Amino acid sequence: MNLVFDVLTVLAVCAGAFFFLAGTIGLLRFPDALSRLHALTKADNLGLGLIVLGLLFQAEELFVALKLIGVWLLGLLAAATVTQLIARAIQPAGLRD
Amino acid sequence: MAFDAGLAVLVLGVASWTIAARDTFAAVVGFVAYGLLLALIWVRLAAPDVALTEAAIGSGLTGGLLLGASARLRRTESLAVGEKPAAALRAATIGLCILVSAGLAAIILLLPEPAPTLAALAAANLVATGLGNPVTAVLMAYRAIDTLLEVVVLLLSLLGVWSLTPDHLWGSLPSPHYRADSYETVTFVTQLLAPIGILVGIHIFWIGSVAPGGEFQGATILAAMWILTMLSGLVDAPAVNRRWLRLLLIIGPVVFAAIGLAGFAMAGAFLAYPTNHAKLLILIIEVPVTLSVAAMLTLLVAGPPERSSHR
Amino acid sequence: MADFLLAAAGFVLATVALGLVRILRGPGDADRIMAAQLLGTGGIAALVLLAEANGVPAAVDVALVLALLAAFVSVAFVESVARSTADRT
Amino acid sequence: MSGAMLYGFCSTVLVGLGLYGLIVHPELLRKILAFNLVGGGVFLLFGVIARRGAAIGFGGDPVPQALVITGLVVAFAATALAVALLLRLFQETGRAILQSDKLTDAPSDNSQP
Repeated sequence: MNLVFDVLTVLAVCAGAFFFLAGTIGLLRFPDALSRLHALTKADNLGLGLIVLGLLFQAEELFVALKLIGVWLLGLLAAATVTQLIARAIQPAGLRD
Repeated sequence: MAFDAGLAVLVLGVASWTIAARDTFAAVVGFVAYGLLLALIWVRLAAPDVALTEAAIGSGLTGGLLLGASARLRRTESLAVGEKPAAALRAATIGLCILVSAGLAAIILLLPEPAPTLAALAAANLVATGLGNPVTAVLMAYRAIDTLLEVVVLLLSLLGVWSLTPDHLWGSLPSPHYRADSYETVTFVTQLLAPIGILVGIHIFWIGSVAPGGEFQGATILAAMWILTMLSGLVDAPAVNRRWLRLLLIIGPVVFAAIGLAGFAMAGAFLAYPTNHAKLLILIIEVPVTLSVAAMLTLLVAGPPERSSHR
Repeated sequence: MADFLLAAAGFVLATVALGLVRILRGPGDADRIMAAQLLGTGGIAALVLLAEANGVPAAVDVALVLALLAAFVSVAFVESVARSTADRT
Repeated sequence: MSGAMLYGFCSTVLVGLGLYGLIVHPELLRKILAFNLVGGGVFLLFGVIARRGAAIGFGGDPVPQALVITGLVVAFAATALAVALLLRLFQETGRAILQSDKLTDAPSDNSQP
């Protein structure tokens, strides 16, 4: 059973790391700010989410698992805020609507 | 080992960027990243208590403070061009800095072996304090006077900030840029985040007695949440002459000092705790100190009063 | 397992550090904030990985605090950019 | 070389870098930033010394660790005071830089190359 969990952890963490790589490449290579933003959100939501998922298989206590999920949700919230606010700020119409 | 080397190189790169950046705002962004990486290093150095403090104060709160300042100073930036010191002076400075770095490096190489440590002493007396976290024991019991003075330093620096108020604005509200007409997104996020943040803050404070955490880390999170509600315009900054605010600010240091003085009667020395009640007394000190420190940190970020209360 | 997790933490940090080039190049504040946000998320991911790899469960608390403060700093970021842009126009 | 020693040398370079910025930058906010950079380096040096003192199941000597926590809070207080002074200076004079005496008071836009 332990082995199964370990394999799942490795798979999920690798997938998460991949999304971080993809997000970074997108941030560096995409031509305009809005598409860079699109790349960023992939790294934030999926990258962190998959890594947290992978670590959940290793968590021994329920409380630690809950904290890990909390980390992910807070990360999502921060990312969503930034994305929303940046998207609004770089609109050509100006800062406020 | 490879991880440590990579992390060290990364920190040095971000630090160089913070010094070399042309734009101050970009330099502040670099500084926030620097704090984040230092927090990682603290985990690697087996100091999670310090990592928590670094993440909360060193990166988060200081970052927020400097970001606000850089935004307000942005217009002056072009003036600084051409004011750079002459090349010869810069070369001399580089020489001096290399000398300082080399001196420190020599000190590290010459550190005594085996390393002196107080860990054994700290552990031996841990039971008497009723605490499980040695760092908290140092802060609240062995070197409690340092911590008391630290709270006083915070209070004094807040008085320093307030003393910069122009006369006619005394008693008004801090900082003009916390506007009510904020983005709805910010308001929404604040409404979502503040209750969670307060819970996390209390959690970090509470586990400080047995695990990494404690009053300063908890207080910083509470302060960040308070500042967030001000940034989003949900609550206004309090006027500096409010009685409840003054009480909130001094209750921590006053309770701390009072229990310290009571130590003369209970255990024969300033800030000494009687053996059986040490943990209870530490808790009685910590709760008001956390609240006071949270208020002090918030008001330090908010700055001196700058606008009248009626808008 | 610990070695793998440590390597994963190093990999994530290295990739997001690459993203820091965006802070260097800009061109706008928006890109700088994005790069900082990516570094923040990467740092949080590295911390939870380190917590498991080093057997320091408290590092999850550090990650929690970092995630909380990341949201705080990002709001401060955007507010200050908005403010300084408004000042200039 | 152990990981702790590595961070020790890292901290010495950080102190040097910060010191350079502190001296060379004319802008006061950059000086405050550089000052905090030096602070980070000094704290890290403490951390390395704490790590060397690891004993009896503790990952490090708790006394220097507690000192660093105190130091971080005090550094924040100093930074906040410095920023408040700087903003007040800016309000009074419209400047946030250290200028040499020979420059005139009136800020001119042609100072840019």
